[in-house]
Amino acid sequence: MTVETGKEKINLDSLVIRFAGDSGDGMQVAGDRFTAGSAIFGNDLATFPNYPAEIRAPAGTIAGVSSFQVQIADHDIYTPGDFPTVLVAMNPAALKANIADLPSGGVIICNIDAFDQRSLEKAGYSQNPLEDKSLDKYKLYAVPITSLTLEACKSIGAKPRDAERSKNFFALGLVSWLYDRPYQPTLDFIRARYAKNAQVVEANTLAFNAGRYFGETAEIFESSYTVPASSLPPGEYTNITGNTALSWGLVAAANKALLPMFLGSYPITPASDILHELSKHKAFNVTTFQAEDEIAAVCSALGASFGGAIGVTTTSGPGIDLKSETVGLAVSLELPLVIVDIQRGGPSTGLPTKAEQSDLLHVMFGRHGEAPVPVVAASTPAHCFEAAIEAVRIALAYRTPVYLLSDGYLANGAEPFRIPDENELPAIEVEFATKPNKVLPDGREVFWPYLRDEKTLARPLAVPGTKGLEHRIGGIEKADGSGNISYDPLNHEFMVKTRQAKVDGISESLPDLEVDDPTGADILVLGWGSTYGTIVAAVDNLRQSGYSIARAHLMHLNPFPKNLAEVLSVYDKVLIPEMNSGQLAFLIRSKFLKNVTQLNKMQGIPFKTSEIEAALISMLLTQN
Amino acid sequence: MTVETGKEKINLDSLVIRFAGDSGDGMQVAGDRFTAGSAIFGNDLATFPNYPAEIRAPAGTIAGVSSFQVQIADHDIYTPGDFPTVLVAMNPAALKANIADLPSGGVIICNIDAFDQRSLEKAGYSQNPLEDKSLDKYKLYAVPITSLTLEACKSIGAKPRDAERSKNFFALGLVSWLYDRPYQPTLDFIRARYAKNAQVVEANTLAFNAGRYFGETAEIFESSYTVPASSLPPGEYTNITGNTALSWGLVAAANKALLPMFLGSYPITPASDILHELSKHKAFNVTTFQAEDEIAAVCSALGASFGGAIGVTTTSGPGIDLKSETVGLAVSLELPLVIVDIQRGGPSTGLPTKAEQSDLLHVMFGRHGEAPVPVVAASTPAHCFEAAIEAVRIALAYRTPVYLLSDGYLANGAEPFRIPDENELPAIEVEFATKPNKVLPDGREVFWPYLRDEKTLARPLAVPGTKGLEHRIGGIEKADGSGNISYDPLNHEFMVKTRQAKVDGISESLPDLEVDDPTGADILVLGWGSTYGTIVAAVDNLRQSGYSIARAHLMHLNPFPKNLAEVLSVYDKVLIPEMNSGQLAFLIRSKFLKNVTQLNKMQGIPFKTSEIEAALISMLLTQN
Amino acid sequence: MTTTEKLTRKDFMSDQEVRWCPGCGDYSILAAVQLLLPEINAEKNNTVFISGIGCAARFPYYMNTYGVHSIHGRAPAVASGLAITRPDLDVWVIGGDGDMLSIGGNHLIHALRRNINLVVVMFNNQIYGLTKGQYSPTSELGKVTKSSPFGSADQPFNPISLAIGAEATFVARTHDMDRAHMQYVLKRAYEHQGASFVEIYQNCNVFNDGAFEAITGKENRQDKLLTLKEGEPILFGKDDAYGVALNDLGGLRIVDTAKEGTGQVLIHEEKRSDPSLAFALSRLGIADTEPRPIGIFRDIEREDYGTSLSVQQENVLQKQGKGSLSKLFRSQSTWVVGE
Amino acid sequence: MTTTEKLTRKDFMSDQEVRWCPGCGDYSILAAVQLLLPEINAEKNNTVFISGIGCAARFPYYMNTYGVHSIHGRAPAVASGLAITRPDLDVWVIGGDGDMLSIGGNHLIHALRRNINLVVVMFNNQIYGLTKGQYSPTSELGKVTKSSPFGSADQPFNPISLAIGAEATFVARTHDMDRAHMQYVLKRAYEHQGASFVEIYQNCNVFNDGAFEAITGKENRQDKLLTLKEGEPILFGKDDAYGVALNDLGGLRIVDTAKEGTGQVLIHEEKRSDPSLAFALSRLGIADTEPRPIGIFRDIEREDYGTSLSVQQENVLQKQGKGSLSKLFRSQSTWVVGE
Ligand SMILES: Cc1ncc(C[n+]2csc(CCOP(=O)(O)OP(=O)(O)O)c2C)c(N)n1
Ligand SMILES: Cc1ncc(C[n+]2csc(CCOP(=O)(O)OP(=O)(O)O)c2C)c(N)n1
Ligand code: SF4
Ligand code: SF4
Ligand SMILES: [Mg+2]
Ligand SMILES: [Mg+2]
Repeated sequence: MTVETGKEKINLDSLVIRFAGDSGDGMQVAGDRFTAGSAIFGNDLATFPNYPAEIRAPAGTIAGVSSFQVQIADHDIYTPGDFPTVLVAMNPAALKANIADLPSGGVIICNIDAFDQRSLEKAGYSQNPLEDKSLDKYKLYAVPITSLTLEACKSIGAKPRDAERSKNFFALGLVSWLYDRPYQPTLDFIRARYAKNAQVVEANTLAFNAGRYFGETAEIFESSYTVPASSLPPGEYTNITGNTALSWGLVAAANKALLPMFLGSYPITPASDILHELSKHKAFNVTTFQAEDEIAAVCSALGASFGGAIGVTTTSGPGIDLKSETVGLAVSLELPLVIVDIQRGGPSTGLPTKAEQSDLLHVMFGRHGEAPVPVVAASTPAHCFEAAIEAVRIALAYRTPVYLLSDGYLANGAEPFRIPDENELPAIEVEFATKPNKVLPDGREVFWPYLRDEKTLARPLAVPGTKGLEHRIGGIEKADGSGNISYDPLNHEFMVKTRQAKVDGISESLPDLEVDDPTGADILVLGWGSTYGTIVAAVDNLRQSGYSIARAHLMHLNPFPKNLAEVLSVYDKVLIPEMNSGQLAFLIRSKFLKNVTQLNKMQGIPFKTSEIEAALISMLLTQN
Repeated sequence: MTVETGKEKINLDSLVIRFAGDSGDGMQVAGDRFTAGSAIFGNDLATFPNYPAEIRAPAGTIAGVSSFQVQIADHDIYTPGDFPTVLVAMNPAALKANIADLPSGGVIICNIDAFDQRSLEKAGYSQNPLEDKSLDKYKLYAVPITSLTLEACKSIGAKPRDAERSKNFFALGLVSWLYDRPYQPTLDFIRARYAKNAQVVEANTLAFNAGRYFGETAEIFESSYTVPASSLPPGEYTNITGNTALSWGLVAAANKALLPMFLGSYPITPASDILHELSKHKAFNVTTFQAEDEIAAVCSALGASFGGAIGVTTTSGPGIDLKSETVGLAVSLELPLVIVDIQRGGPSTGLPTKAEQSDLLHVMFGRHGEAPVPVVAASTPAHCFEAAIEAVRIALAYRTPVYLLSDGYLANGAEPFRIPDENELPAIEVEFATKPNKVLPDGREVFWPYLRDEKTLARPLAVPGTKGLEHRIGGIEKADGSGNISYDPLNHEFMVKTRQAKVDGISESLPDLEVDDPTGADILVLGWGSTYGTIVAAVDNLRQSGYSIARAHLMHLNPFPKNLAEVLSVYDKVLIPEMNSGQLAFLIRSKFLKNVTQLNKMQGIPFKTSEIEAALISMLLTQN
Repeated sequence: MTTTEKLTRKDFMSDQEVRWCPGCGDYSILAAVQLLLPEINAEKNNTVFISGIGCAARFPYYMNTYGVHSIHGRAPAVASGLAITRPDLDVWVIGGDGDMLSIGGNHLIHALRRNINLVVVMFNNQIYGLTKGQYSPTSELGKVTKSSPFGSADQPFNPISLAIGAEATFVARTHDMDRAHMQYVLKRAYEHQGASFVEIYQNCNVFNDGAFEAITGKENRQDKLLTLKEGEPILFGKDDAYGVALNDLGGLRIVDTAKEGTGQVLIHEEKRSDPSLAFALSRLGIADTEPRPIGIFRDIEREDYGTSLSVQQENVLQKQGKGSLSKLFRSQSTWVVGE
Repeated sequence: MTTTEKLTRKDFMSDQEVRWCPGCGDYSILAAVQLLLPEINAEKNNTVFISGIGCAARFPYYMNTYGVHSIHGRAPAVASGLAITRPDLDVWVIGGDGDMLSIGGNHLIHALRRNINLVVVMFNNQIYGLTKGQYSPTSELGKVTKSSPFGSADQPFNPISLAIGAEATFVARTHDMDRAHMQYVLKRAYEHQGASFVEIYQNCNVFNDGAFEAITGKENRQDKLLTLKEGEPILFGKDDAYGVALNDLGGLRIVDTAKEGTGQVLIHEEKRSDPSLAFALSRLGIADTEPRPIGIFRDIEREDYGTSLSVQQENVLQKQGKGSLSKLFRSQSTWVVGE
């Protein structure tokens, strides 16, 4: 995976990790073992141990910091890395001594137990950097490493002072889990190395395992990395995760639409952070409601939409299943609603902390009856902002539920976000009905909730409180226009077709799909969602090697942009890389009867650039 | 179908009669008895009950009209008929609601007593249609059914309000006379059904006979007609609805598998009757559990399957949405489970008492993650029996949830069912694990719940209670073989692919799709589900007119029969008629990249033969 | 919420034909509500009825107000979102015993504990009407229905006990045979700030006819119905022949006032913060020998959910001022890339 | 269910490493159960643990018995199907406060009212552990968490009140700091025929550390914990300084035994069919001035669901004999078509 930054590329097919702590903290051992595990795993690697000149500098001081940096990669590498992408800091001094090397967006794992007043002072901090926002541009995991290590070792009756020594193994266990290093070599090493002292073997083993399990339990994500600021377009930037960008996008859209926002949600990894973020923004007239389950979450959002707010619900995995029935009701009621799905590995509980793109067909078809719903997908962490605004726009303009797809990789990954000027953001105009829209034969003026806008087929919304527009809506089929219950067969067919036509018609409001094809290629790579970065990098690489390849990325999965048929017709071969078994490919084949080549990965982890490159090269080779 | 309205030819090798009246008028009973009498007489038949969604809409209104249509014939028939040839209308609303379906020349028998000013107004008639010549093109028999019934019952001193209730039997008696149906079965029925109330038996008997005699004596009918017995294959028959057939199929399958059956269900139209039917069969070791909702229904069924029963759950419409998450769990646990979906008109509450085939893509894809589930569909009421057995077979053999699709039209429709010899039904063999299946490196013998059968890829099932095979399973991704929790990326990919391969591999156990193509046609009609009868009838008709058309009907929607690709490749043109917007067509296009012609009807009511004929003829004409 | 011109029942009747079975108890509840709303000066445009699915749930169609006929069991959840965001509205939730206690049981108890500002009215006919007669979570043990041909094995819920156990702040019961009492109870429910739960015994004359006849039938009421009245001794029977008193074990007993006098008889207090006595009262009438209480079991004050959130928002606005996107986007550290 | 060779804790330990946070209260509950099962002669092969999702719900993986780690909130429903069809098994249901009372609240109350033969054990840590610290339906009002930065506005459930309001036949509470008491309560739950509901106060030392310290902490227990004991007066405090008596209003009051003696003090009876006093006891300890009861609030006999169904089936078999397909197919009228 490579994130493009102009000329600078941080190649995330590799990882640079730096363990830093006090000299007594066992950082070299930790680094060494991490390296050894990786070597056994088959990585190429390079290391850079760095320790104080003094035999033992005063504990807790900058001088006493010891570190070990290692780069591991899936391809030939030549250095231990220019800077770390991950920094493990066991105390304030270790943080202070190393933070300058960490690019923004880098990961910090630090031992929060060591950040007491005295240690901070020793390291020369006047404020606690874990609390003063100075680390905002990094991805910070503050873990109580010492106390968890002590707890883990309690069972064997180790004295705290002895037990504490095992904390490097806790850190190693955590990092090993995070980056999926093999555990057995380290466990073997512990047994062999400390063979003479059973208690130390025990303590280190317990600490190591506790670290692993903590990683698992705490549901920490593998993250993606980002980029020095130098080669970005001019502007003010902040480093942003997908979930934050998505939250801000929602807030911005509601703000631009001059509507209150209501979020009904039930916690679930990796969507919960959106609930957490939005719950802070009461000042924006955002109400968050932690419902009793996902059904109540989406129902309450729909109720709020009926009341004139923009109703939003956020979830992942199993949560999306539970919302199906209510989304179908929203289709029938034709009310605005945004359903955010942060896709994770399935089926069932599956791989809750891993990313997958495997809900596409579910959100397309996962409702009984004919119930079309528009689908929008974000492609990078920062793009979640834009995608959220687009989802809200469609929901409000067409009075329809909209699925907004992200995934665990985007949700927790971060990249620089160019801060838009508030006024740059397009206004979203929402018109509510204020007066009757229909004259009955007997002369009475009434409000007909299903008398549609001719162009968009959107129905008028009259918000409770509006005098004279009282009306009732429900999930039973409605007569065209009046919205009264109707069991008439032809009316039903008409309504089914009209709902479909309304969703299809959204394409009128969409820009054409842009194709990046500088050289008139025969092969197109068509992607959607979080594969964006990898696809761009792979295509760039191949172009640099002289190959001719076109590239396009879909943000709208339903309806597709109007020109997609034409785009597809231009290319002999189309490669669709997906982190699923070929769900977009399935849609494309059916809709356009176009044979496409699938590249599928279902490992809960993103593609590597090289995988996409390889698939493209093999297509190029078999070409004509 | 033999009514050709153009040429005014009513051919009595078949008869389509529709009883229509107010919901309280007993039309379902009248229709049902007419059917039963005809069945005993030896006709082939098919029925179509149609009643309002409301329990009881206001009496006398169009919304309150309930009807029952039956076709009887002396030859194989496949549908209840496109149009009635005889319409019995008990009141003005029944006439108004049904008259449009009656071809000119059709017979109307109506209850003139009910055509008073108030009733006419309620039905929305400004003039009395019996008097204004608007019915001139029909054969109208206006009979004072109410007053004749009251008269007939006077002798036993029944109160008029009570006596009036027997008027449906008067109508039935009249029609039975007119079409020469045997009387005794109805008289027997009256005695048995109302045994607890002697007066009701008396009144109904008197009314029924009065109707017969009225036909005979009143001489308003020029002649009576008869429909000779059809030539069904030899055997013992009973008249059966789809829901009953489906219930019996489940009972038979469990019986043949020597397993207890557990039904977890929550009432919903039109699936409830399966719950009602199965709840009677405790003698077959069938346990029914009316759960608190559809989620608990499917969960309890899954729990029962874990315990070694065959778990079944039945539902419709919104209920199927609610089961998604648990079906995904069943995919992960790889436990047998049958999910019966009696499709009805959607989206949302939609048209709850009408039929649609609009859940196909939902059951295919309506789960998060990659969660393939086999899908079986019944095509006629009696075929529900066979389809249920097949669903149970697949569930047990492959340890997988299976969707069994029926619809409201099949569920309530009836046809003769040839009673199979108990021993004719294939045994279903289910093997449970009884001993360890794996030797660990250290020599320990253990049970691995995900060590699969090489051929079917089915996993072994060890039922609680079995000594030594204790094990834990769950919805988190499992390591191949051991079934322990595994977050390993490559294992996940392997498991995703293996679950897919297992479902795909079911096709090995399926017979080839049979194509009915006596003349080597260029056009194939491919159907699934309840369109069967209409398709067969349409193709038959066209063949009789000399057209060459092939026909095939899918019972297995996932996986498809192995030869489907080959079958499709033989035909230039393929017509897929569906009561949805083209869901099977969507699957076929994507899977086989074959362009197919869609014929879609989304009116909550079945196709008419003529509609399919018209589509075929237009394809034949454009065939060059 | 008052309006200048006085409305009448007719103003609250929609143009849709009422489609319940003739004789259904739902009619009298509809009439009670349509008569009550003008009386309490409710405004059509500020009134919303939200229902699930079932016969009862058809209610909103017949009210000339705003309304949503949603999906089975979910009305309290839909209504919660509306009531939280629109505290200016009167939000009513209507449903049957199946809708509210079977599939929707969880949403109901959560709405009650959260004290969301709703009037929740449950039509209890002890049967599934719309799906034609299966037993419901309030059907009596052993009930023979289409889905329980050998008798139901399910112990029924006592809706009042359940609501009290779920921390409800307003809990009441009434029945479809007494319009005045229905209106009184519904009015009180309407006046309560927070979630009000009202159970209405409702006759389904098609699938469960006479289910409450032994209690609400004209001849039976005097002995079998006990009308709870705020501040009054809990008495019932002809000439208040009986009263309700505590027994030694925290339960209740019936006293013969002629023999024992009324000294022991409890005074009914709706506002007790301890729900124990309200709970004990909800257990009365389970045995045939006891009367079934109707009226208001409990009506306490506790800040409703919407108010709590409004207060929080007020505080935030006061501290932070109205949200500014520009500030939001700069709430993490930022950096500038120059031209 | 007895077995010949005596099993030990080890027999009930699976080969999976326990992955809770070091210091988590779940460990001591696991130990209590693993020690209890051999003691009560449970058989591994006849024991099944069914859980939903959450930290607590990882429990089945650690038990060397049959087990299903199902989906969030649905464990009582999955277990119901199993327990009904397999009355020969011991079915345990394990879950957290979120699992059982938030998303799973409805299944829980329905399993309790139906009295399905299950031991339902709810680990109440008043927080969502697995998802890293949002408030749960038992979190206190005003709790600041990731999803409630300004304090939760949700009135918590009292799980004991809710269970009693839902017609539960066995309701108890214990805590993770007292293994002996846990084992006693769980043993009694196991012995109860029907649905047993056990709430265990459990410390989540990562996201809600010390939530019960004020009650279960060694120094606080004497004054703040009240241990209910069958047939004994309800006393607590050093030297039984205090007791629990009825007040005039159906609620409870604390008596100073030194001043008032013990005459008024209630005797605890688990088997009272009237749940009113059990309910009143469940309200104790909500105010800081009162002690929090642990132990068995209620343990009554009512035919369990599975038994009711078995009896029905027996009757049917007796009347109809074993089902015959041949007869079934001929249960409607039939006719014969000849060759
Ligand atoms: C999800 C879902 N499940 C089931 C149904 C079918 N259904 C409709 S109403 C109802 C129960 C009706 O009983 P109740 O709520 O007591 O209302 P009543 O008709 O008695 O007024 C059921 C099971 C449905 N519409 N949706
Ligand atoms: C349908 C669904 N919704 C949400 C989740 C996410 N989730 C997993 S556990 C949990 C709650 C955990 O809290 P609790 O049940 O109290 O268990 P604890 O972790 O505290 O033991 C949630 C919300 C899920 N797995 N499935
Ligand atoms: S079925 Fe029962 S509840 Fe429903 S409308 Fe008819 S009488 Fe009323
Ligand atoms: S998060 Fe809390 S409940 Fe979960 S394992 Fe850790 S301490 Fe225990
Ligand atoms: Mg009901
Ligand atoms: Mg918890």
